[in-house]
Amino acid sequence: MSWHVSVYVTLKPSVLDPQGATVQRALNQMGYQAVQGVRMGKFTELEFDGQLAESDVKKQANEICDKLLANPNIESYRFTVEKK
Amino acid sequence: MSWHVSVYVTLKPSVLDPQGATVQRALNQMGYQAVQGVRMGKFTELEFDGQLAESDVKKQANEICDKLLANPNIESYRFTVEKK
Amino acid sequence: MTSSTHSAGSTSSPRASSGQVMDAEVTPQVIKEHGLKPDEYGRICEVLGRKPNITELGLYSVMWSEHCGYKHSRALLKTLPTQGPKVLQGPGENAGIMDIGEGWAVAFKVESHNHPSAIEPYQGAATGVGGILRDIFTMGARPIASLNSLRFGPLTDPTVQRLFAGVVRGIADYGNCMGIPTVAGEVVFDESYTENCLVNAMSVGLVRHEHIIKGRASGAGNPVIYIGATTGRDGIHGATFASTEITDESTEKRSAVQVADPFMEKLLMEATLELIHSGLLVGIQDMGAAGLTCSTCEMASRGGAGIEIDVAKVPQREKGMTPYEILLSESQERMLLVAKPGCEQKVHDVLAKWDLHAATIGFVTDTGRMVVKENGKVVADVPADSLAEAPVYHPAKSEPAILKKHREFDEASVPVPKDPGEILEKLISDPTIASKRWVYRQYDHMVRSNTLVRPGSDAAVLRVKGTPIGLAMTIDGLGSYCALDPYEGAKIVVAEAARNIACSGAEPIGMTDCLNFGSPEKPEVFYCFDRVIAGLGDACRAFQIPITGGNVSLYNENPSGAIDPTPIVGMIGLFADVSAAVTQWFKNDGDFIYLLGNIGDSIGGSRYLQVAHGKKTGRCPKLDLEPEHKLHQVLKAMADARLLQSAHDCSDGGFAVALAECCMTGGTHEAKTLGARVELPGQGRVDARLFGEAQSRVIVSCEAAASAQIEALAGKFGVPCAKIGQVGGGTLVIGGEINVPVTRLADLFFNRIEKLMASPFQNS
Amino acid sequence: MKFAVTVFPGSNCDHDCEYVIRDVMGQPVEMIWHKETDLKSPDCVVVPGGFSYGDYLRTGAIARFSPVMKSVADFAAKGGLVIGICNGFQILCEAGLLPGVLIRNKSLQFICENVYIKVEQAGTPFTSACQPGQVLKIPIAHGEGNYFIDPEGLKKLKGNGQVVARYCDEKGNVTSEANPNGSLDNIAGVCNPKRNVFGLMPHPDRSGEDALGSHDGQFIWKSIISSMAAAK
Ligand SMILES: Nc1ncnc2c1ncn2[C@@H]1O[C@H](COP(=O)(O)OP(=O)(O)O)[C@@H](O)[C@H]1O
Ligand SMILES: [Mg+2]
Repeated sequence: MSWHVSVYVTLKPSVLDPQGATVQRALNQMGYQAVQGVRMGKFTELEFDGQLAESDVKKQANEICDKLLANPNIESYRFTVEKK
Repeated sequence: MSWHVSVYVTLKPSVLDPQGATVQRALNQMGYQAVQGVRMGKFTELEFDGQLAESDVKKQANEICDKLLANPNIESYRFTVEKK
Repeated sequence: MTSSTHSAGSTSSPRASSGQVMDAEVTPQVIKEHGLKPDEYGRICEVLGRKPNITELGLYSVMWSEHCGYKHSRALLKTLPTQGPKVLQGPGENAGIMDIGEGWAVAFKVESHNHPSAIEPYQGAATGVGGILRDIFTMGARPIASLNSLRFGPLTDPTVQRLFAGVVRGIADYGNCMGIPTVAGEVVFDESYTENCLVNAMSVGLVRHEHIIKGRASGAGNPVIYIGATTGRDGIHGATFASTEITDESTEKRSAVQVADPFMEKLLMEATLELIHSGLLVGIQDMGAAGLTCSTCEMASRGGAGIEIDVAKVPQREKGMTPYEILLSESQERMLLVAKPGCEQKVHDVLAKWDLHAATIGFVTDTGRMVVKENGKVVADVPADSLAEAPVYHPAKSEPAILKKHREFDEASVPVPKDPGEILEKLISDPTIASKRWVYRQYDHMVRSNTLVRPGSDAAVLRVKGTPIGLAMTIDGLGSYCALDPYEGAKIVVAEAARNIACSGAEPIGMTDCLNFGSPEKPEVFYCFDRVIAGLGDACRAFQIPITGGNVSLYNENPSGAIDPTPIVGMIGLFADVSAAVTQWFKNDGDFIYLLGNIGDSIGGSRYLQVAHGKKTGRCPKLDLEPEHKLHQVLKAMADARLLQSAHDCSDGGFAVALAECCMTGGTHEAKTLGARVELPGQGRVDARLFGEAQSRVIVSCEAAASAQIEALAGKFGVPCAKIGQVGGGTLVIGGEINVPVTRLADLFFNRIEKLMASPFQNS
Repeated sequence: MKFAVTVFPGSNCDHDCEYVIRDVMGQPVEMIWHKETDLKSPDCVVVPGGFSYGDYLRTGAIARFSPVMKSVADFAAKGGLVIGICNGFQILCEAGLLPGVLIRNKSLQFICENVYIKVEQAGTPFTSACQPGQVLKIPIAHGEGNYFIDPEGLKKLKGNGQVVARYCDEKGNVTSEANPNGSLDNIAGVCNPKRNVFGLMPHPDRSGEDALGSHDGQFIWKSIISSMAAAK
């Protein structure tokens, strides 16, 4: 058993998302006119030692997001924790 | 109101993930020894016209993932649909 | 900056209040928050004949800010030499342009992106590259190469490592995606930049004479068209930070950081060049610092015209933007153009081909005024000239006391080291001296297949396809010399750049510069600024190299004080026939080695004094302009006569380091080594002769058969020239002092930065 | 022999391909904008390097939906020669014209430098002018050149002789030190089973002249030209 943390990193709403805009244009050109917006983000899965207490996992995950996975200048993040 | 589709694209387990491996090494070096695995994926948010039927949204989202958002050789995907 | 040498940069930002509320009252507090002094406000009222509204106040605050208005530097910049027979476009446009023959011209300019890079290294550096590229293609020139000059704190610091990695990656990703080779640069690590890194980017373009176009609006009634990315709230001069009206929630949603979109810029570049080359435009200007405000008022002012726009027609990325925000936004990858009468449809056709959106947002007038409407209602109406002409200041100056101390430093107090070989190894592994392969390996420096001399030699060399012409280019700075003696240091920066060009076999023809300093309101800083400009000007006059433009970045301050005064010089050299190009590396066993110039006897200001003895002091090396100029000329003559196998100047680390560098052929994955055996000329301190940084010295090698001609040419130009040894073997032997295997030196030299950067975190 | 070079938004080695084919190899070449479907009856189609669509999402992922790619696929199906270089290789993989995928370099860094590759199959139309095992000096410039395919696929590739070039050292030794990007089995270039579609990460378009540091790229162009001549 180990802790499975899913981290979702997204660009803050006001920040330009060149990738998302390009993908949206491509989808519209491919005929998917109903697609009105695309935002690209990152999805990271972290595996933690199952021995840790849930609160520790959360604490560490928070730190890891702040320090490494998300750029606080332009991105926000959220995560979920599950035991698997 | 529009349809909000969240797409999660992940690398298949057998595929090498150089970025995930590097992040894991970095985390271990930073003192997060409990992190035993890291896999990097993509998180894409699609906004669909609210007029569409849910079944159409799902059908289109499926196609979009198959054709564009995921490379079936190395990636798998799943998505959720919500009205917001 | 119609009248100044330098155009808009973007380092410091005036603190402006948010324009959330259009009709916000213009109180003394609001004026202060906009960084405007009471008498400046008075001048605005005088110009307008009334009080400005908040939008107008915003316009003046950005255009009269230091980085757009050059308030503190303009008077001094006017003293720089800008004329020359090859100059087609001097200062005042987006980039300078010089004739290179056969109907071709070269456009080039350097710009700083220090402040944005410090906040957000990746995006800051990337958008810096984007900005300077726009300056080039806005002139009708196709960018052919980029260069960069970077300064950070000591590389052993993990924070610095992360900053360095982010900046390099930002530069790489942008240039690589655009398909413009990044061919040269420099990187310095020094305490002085610990809290204030410097990121200066330079770009070079080629243009046919008949395609040169300017940032001018003319022809009343001509449409003013906006193209490129949509306008968002990003980069509105610190507005988000200064505003009291912004709640926590909105701060969370907002970001002053501009995100780079090199793909958009690539489309913009191709479309822009197609528009210009098809003759559809009257004028064009990119939106850089101060965005739409700067591009409209400058185009109007340069063209002696007026412009009227309606902000409601500007493509917007966010809802509810005020005219204030739209006008001041610094969203990237946008251009403003004025089409010729009857060409509007053709313009739209070209843009459609590139999937770019365009919006006609206004038209040219003959009123000389910049009129801004929102859905037809006037929100700002000011004379365009008045925005483009900021007030001029003559700040106080006084010599920093420390300069005298440096001059009086007693070199005799420094012990002469026992093992010079060990010192050489130490110097070769100093991150400032060590190979920057880790950096330029990340840059596509070959795309467009013109790069004949890649990064690693004194200057990069590119060919101009379809002609025998070639261009050499380099970028150099020497903050540590300028910190000891700003005048002499500035002369040396120019000399070093020109010498790098000359070593490659080209003739230096033009220069651009970026002046990175602390606060001009400090008399000690301004004293240095003044002396640096004097030094740059004197050197350029002596070498007959005009300055065709540049950039000023002030207020670069550490908590512990200002950064070293750091003028950065970008220089272009011309080959009539590029097959004369020379690299710095020894080529063949048995070739003769010569030292051009004199060996020197001082260790003042040297990297050696810093690295081996921990002292950043002493007398800055002296530079005599005449002999230096002769040296450049003789190098070119030797290259033209195809006499040289290699040429490399002595700079950081002096004679011994220069020799070591000649032994280690650079480039990537093809590092080769070749030893040498030379004598150590001169008398006196061994360390001064080996590692001192006396100026005007170059190490050349030639085939034995060429030696008589080498000596004859040196004699003809009056350049000291001594045969000091021969190429060959596997070791570098210098007199009785140094004897090191070259493979060992190469291992230290090429891998030092790589090793420091090996931590996985830098790369994720 | 007539070449067609496709041009996508964000292509940036299109000019290098045009230059080496026309000015160095002396062959006619047409540039085909991605919105076009008429390839103008070429003998060989070149899908050039660069950053089509900014490499956003995944390299080559968006470009493969361009109208011109349908024509390229038809052309290939009829046996026409198609070479994809760098980003072109990535596009051909995404389009399913070549097996496998190119993922991020192991170092996570973009790498621009000269490397050596060993010609493993001299029997293809793209390598016929090379000696078997010949070592070519040729530059790479990519951030995503790490070739990957599942074990099943790799077995097939090898069995069919579809591994055309592998990274090696100057002497031709295929070692892990000589592998610049982590590619599986040092793979630098592969072809389809019919051998008329070829993808290569290194740039023969940047190595056609000694002035640029190597002329070894000419072997690839010469192979194509002579095999097209032979086919006529
Ligand atoms: N940031 C960089 N980008 C590209 N090339 C670089 C960079 N830094 C250094 N180089 C290259 O490394 C070589 C050595 O640089 P440097 O020591 O500054 O040379 P010099 O002392 O001759 O000016 C030069 O060819 C230079 O262009
Ligand atoms: Mg030099």
